[in-house]
Amino acid sequence: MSDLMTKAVELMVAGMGFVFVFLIILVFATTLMSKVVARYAPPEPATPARTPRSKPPVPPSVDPDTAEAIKQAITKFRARHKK
Amino acid sequence: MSDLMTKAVELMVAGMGFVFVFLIILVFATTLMSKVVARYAPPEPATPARTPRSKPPVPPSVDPDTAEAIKQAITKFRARHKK
Amino acid sequence: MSDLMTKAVELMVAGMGFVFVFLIILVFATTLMSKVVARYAPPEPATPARTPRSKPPVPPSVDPDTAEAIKQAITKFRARHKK
Amino acid sequence: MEKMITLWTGSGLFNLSIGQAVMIAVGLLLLFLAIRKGFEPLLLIPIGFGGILANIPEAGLALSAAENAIHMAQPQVLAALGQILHVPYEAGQAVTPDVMQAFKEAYKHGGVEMIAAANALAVDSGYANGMLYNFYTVAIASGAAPLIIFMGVGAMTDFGPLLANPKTLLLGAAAQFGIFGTIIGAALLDASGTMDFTILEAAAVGIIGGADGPTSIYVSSILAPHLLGAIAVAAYSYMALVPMIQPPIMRGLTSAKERAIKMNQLRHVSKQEKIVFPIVVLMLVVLFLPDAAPLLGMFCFGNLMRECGVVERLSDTSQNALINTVTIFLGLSVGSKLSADKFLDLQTLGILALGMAAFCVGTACGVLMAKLMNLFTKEQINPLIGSAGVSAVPMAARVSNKVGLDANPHNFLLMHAMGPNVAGVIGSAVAAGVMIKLLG
Amino acid sequence: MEKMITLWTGSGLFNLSIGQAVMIAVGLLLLFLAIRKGFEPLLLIPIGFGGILANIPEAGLALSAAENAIHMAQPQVLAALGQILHVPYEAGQAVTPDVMQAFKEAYKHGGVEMIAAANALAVDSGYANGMLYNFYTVAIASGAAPLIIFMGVGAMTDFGPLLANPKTLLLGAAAQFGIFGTIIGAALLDASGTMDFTILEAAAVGIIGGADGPTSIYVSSILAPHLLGAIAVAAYSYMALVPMIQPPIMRGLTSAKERAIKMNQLRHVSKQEKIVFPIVVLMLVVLFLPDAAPLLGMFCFGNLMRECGVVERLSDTSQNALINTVTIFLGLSVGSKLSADKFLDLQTLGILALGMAAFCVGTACGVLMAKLMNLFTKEQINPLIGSAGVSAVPMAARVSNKVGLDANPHNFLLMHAMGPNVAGVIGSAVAAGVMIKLLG
Amino acid sequence: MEKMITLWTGSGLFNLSIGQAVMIAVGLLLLFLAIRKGFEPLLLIPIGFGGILANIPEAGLALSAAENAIHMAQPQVLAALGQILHVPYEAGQAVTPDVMQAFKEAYKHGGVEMIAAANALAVDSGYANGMLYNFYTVAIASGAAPLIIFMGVGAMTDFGPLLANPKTLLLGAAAQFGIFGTIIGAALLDASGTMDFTILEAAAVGIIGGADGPTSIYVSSILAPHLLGAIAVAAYSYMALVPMIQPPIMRGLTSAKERAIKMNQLRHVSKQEKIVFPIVVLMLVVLFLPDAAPLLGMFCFGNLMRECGVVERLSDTSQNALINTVTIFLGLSVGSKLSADKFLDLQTLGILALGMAAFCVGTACGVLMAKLMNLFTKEQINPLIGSAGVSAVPMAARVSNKVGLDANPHNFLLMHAMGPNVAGVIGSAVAAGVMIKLLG
Ligand code: NA
Ligand code: NA
Ligand code: NA
Repeated sequence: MSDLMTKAVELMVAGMGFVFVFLIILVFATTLMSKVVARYAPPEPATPARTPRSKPPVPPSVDPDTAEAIKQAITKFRARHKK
Repeated sequence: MSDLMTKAVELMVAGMGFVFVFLIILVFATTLMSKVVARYAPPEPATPARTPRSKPPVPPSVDPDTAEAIKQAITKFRARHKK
Repeated sequence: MSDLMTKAVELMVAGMGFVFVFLIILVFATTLMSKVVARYAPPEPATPARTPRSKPPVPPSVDPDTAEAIKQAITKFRARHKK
Repeated sequence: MEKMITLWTGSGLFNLSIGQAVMIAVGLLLLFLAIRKGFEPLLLIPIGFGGILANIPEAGLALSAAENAIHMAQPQVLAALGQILHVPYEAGQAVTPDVMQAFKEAYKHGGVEMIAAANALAVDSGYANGMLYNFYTVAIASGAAPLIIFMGVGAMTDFGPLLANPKTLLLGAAAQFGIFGTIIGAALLDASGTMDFTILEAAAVGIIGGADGPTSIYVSSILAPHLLGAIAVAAYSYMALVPMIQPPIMRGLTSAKERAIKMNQLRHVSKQEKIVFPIVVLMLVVLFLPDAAPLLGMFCFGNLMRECGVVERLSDTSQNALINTVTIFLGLSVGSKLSADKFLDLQTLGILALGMAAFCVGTACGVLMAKLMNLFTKEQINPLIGSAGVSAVPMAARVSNKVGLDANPHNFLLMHAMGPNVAGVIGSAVAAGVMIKLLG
Repeated sequence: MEKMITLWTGSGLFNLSIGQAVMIAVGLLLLFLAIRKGFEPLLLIPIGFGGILANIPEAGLALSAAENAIHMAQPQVLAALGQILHVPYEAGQAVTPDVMQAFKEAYKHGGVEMIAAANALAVDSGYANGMLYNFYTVAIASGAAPLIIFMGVGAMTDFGPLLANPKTLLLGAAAQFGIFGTIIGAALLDASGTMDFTILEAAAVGIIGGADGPTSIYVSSILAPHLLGAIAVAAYSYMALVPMIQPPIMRGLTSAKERAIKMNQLRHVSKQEKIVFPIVVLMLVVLFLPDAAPLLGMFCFGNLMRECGVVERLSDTSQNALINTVTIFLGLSVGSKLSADKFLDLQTLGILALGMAAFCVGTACGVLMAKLMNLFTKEQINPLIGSAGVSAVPMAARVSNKVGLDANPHNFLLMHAMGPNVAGVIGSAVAAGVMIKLLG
Repeated sequence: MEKMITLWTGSGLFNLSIGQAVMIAVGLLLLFLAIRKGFEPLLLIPIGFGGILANIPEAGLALSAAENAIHMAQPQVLAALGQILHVPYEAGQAVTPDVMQAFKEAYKHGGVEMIAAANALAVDSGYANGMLYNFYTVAIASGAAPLIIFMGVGAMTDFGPLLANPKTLLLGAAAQFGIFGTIIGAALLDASGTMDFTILEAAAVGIIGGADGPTSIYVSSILAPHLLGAIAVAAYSYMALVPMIQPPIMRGLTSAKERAIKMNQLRHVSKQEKIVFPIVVLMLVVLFLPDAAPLLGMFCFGNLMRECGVVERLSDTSQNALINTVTIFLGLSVGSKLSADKFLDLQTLGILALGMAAFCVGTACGVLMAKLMNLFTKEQINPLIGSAGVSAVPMAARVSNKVGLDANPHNFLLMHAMGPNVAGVIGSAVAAGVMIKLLG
């Protein structure tokens, strides 16, 4: 077996071995973490203090322009469709 | 004629000459390209596959908030203008 | 008194002295500036020429989509609430 | 007139070599594939364009100042460079191809201080670094660009489906067989005498099987920078071809019944789990694989910014302006490695063939792993989601979904496949860390 | 098998020192405080995460190539480094802790050219700069990141309230006593023999009292880079604690009647005044304090872009994409200074204690200055706005408002407090300039 | 007290030279023109502000560490610098203006390694590079900033009108006469003995006639960096003055009848043509003018990103966050070249005069070329669109439209003028390439 082949096989064994070990540990760690969080953490995450520099949330409701537009549209509509 | 003047004139001749040659070739190349495209390309460009990471297109129609706003506005309007 | 203490006191005297001198001058300069501006500047600042590359201002009025939405909403509404 | 001759003898038409013409055609092909076929355009457009720029004759955009000076071969400058690079050359001597080759080799193998001295001399003689060379130095040689992109990818990644079903991590592990199987493949090619690979080159080629662009670029920039161009092009091209490469393999390895397996709906994953998960991954990196720290560290950092909910503005920027900016320069820099003398080589063919094999092996191993897991657990996994373990997010998960729908039109596998899909990203970053540890 | 041993002996678990474990815990604590308690998350998340990354054993992310080479201690490389750094060491010799210490000291005190040569050798020997080391070099050692953030802060600052009532600048001046008082405090600690400080270190610690993150980082990167980690962490932590630190002091120094003082509504400030103001500040810097030019220059530049109204797109970018990008790298870079050997030191405790004292002194002096001013002017100032002079924009102004509302529910002090609040930014930049001038 | 004296002797007021005061006034003037008169504010605000910062006495923001060390003139440091720069000076010797001058000259003409050694010594002696010097090095000396801006301009450019009428490219060619005519003008000034120009300086001044900011900065940074400040200021100022400079020339060279010529509506240009066009331009660069590759390559790259439709996010970023960020630093860096000793020179007056001439000549040649073309083609061109060939996008096209409307209120020339307008950008990049090829 060529030198490169030896190295390649060694690398594969070590590599795949390690990848599996790492991800198997991660499976257990994640499962454990989820259980711990489910037990100890508050059921609904406390909304963290919003930092002053972060963007404000989207305004919740109809903006004035739209409202105005609707008013105008309705006025016009009534005017046109008046009996 | 000073040395600088000689150089300047040479530079002008070479420079303007080259600029014109380049842009005249570009005129022909562009004209040719337009003809080739017109002949061989599909009449309507095939919309290229949208990449997953690019932003979604603007939603085409009335958004729910606006619709809701309109409904409310009309309800209010009816209420106020009821005989 | 230790050498460091001497240096620290000197630094404090020089530093606080300078900070106060600088900000007191700034108080006077600012007050003067405000007066000069109030006297010589045009009462309403001339809107500077908008540069071509800057974003266009928000369109002033109802956008066509909204208008269309309103028309449709009203049509539907009339249709549904028709006697 | 003399000036016109200067312009003509300095023009591309006068100097264009066959290799450059071919590479420009390759660049145009990449642009075509990206624009008309939708092949990973975010990367392949900058790469293809950069490749064309790198092959403009006489422009030297991908060369350092010293390389440009060597190319121009002014006798005085060459003589001075010869002193620095220990190449025996005197100003009067003819500049034969052998001499040029000697200079190029000496420069390529020079130490940091020798290179710096050669470049200083070249700058003093009026030469300058090419634009793409500068981009490459800042973006890739420093290691920064792939890491920043990985941070952005982390900020775009939702680990919810993985957290709902952590054992799908194993599918992401199995698919990494594509990486290491490819290294064996390279060794076979080498043993067969077809072409030569060192173990470093083999490992760099193998990472194509990770199906992850930034990881491929990061690893090959460390292990085999001269192959970076071909490796990056292969990685992104095959990622774009995932919808064609994977389905036959997936169908070949599964029965119709297996493909129709319905999976339970995923459980709800809480906000806190999502916040803690990147920290758990980071802690495992701390404990077990420090060499994966740059890649996985930045990935977890991006993901934490996304999930923690208190730094939206940082998360937004790393998902948009920052990743876009870095992508542009990363792509152009990769393109700078598509010069004819580096790309038009038998090795490139080997890289393309091995890269394809890597994708196939990874896909197969993911599917087989899923079947293996089904032997041991009661809750059955649809083996089609195994193929998503190669990563190629989110393309591979969509492929799983589509093939699944063909078998059972009411079976939506997309969310189930997202688990192994993001697991594949972690898996190949771990594999990258192992390779850098053992070979770097 | 040999490879598995390499992986194991190179793992974090095998190499983790107590100090590193403690620092990783500190990093996790910072993340917790930022995410759950809302402590300045924009900075403390990158800093905390960077701190963890910097302490991953064997990863060497915060070390230069030469430092990594010294840490790995290959005899041949050490011997060659010894030649460059003038450390007597031969390849055969045992690598005792003393030898390691000698190398580290020699590197730390080396000149620019010696450091460059050591790094060139290390790179030639296969070592590389750590990721965080590169970030630190580009972002902080160059001085660029704090200045760019300061430009963005300028573009976010509205000087309207200050212009409406310029004499509140004096409150911003008084609060700087926190800076210089802390220097005295450090000198006292030094005189008491508890811990040692040089005047440079004392000044760098004092700047925490400026309650301004970028200023603190900029000053400590010039005067005492080895303390930068502790100083930045202290500065941002205490800024987050302003709502807890300040109110007792404010209440202790004022009577209920004083706290209820109502202030006249602020006059309208014209657009032109706002445009001219940053230029006025700049002119005073030109005339009186060139050493404050980088900080105040960039600050005024940002503010001019904001107010002039003709470069919105530049102003937008400096308030968003640019400041966010720089914040990420600044934070990670600061985190790179949280390595165990630099942070786990008695001095850090001193820095934390002095930093707290600095905030208290600054708050007190601001309040007392307001009371002093009331002795001389007819138009009374509510002394609660004096505490806002420490800066910590806009947190301190909000605290003034809140404490004011407690005393008089109809008294809104927010806009009045914004004047001293932004004055405090100018004040600490001036103080920074004085310290750099006299000590730098 | 001693400290107060240090502060006073280090203050601007104590050290302000006449030249610096004048240059600060120039900076303020640029800010005024940008803010109140709308003169290209995106560039002139950063340039003007950078100019003021560069002239703050003793701050040394535009100087390297070594230049700062020379300015401070500590005898020990000077003596050590003298060794490196081969200036005969011993520590005891008096520091006369002649000695200072000798040091400055030696530094200016030093090679790369000598400069690096001098800076290393200066840093070891406690000096640092000024902020603006660092910005200049990264943004302009590397060539990166103008190229990135050009990429963004490409991403903002619509070649539709040009593709609809390709022969308007000739108008963009003719207008480049402004560039080369100006070089003759500089030679005339030189021959007259009024002021001295080298051919490199003359070419750099001529590029002002290209009416294209990034091209001007790129070319002058290569051919005559010491004139960059004056050239950039002239280029942007005259671009802002296009609505005043051009109309009289346009009216003078055309009859009322010519100005009223109505042009046919432009044909529809397909998406594919727009995608292929930047590639066509690139291919011509490849074949004929490699030296224009950096400028036109980046320009075409930006335009391809815009038109290809599959990388909107990259195109967006290059048109917004990226170009804005680079504009800020480019502007400040250009400002760093507005130091008194470089700007307050007879040459600057010459540059301003020649730049104005260049615009006039370019405008005239564009108009005359259109008239010439009308002699040969049946489809008449309104000669007013010829003036748009100078580029100054989109200002010049608007001027064509406006002057056209004066002659015929129903004649909208805007879209017709956009063709020569963008052709002028290509034309001056080609001219830049020729000059760099023949002189660089
Ligand atoms: Na993968
Ligand atoms: Na402050
Ligand atoms: Na032009």
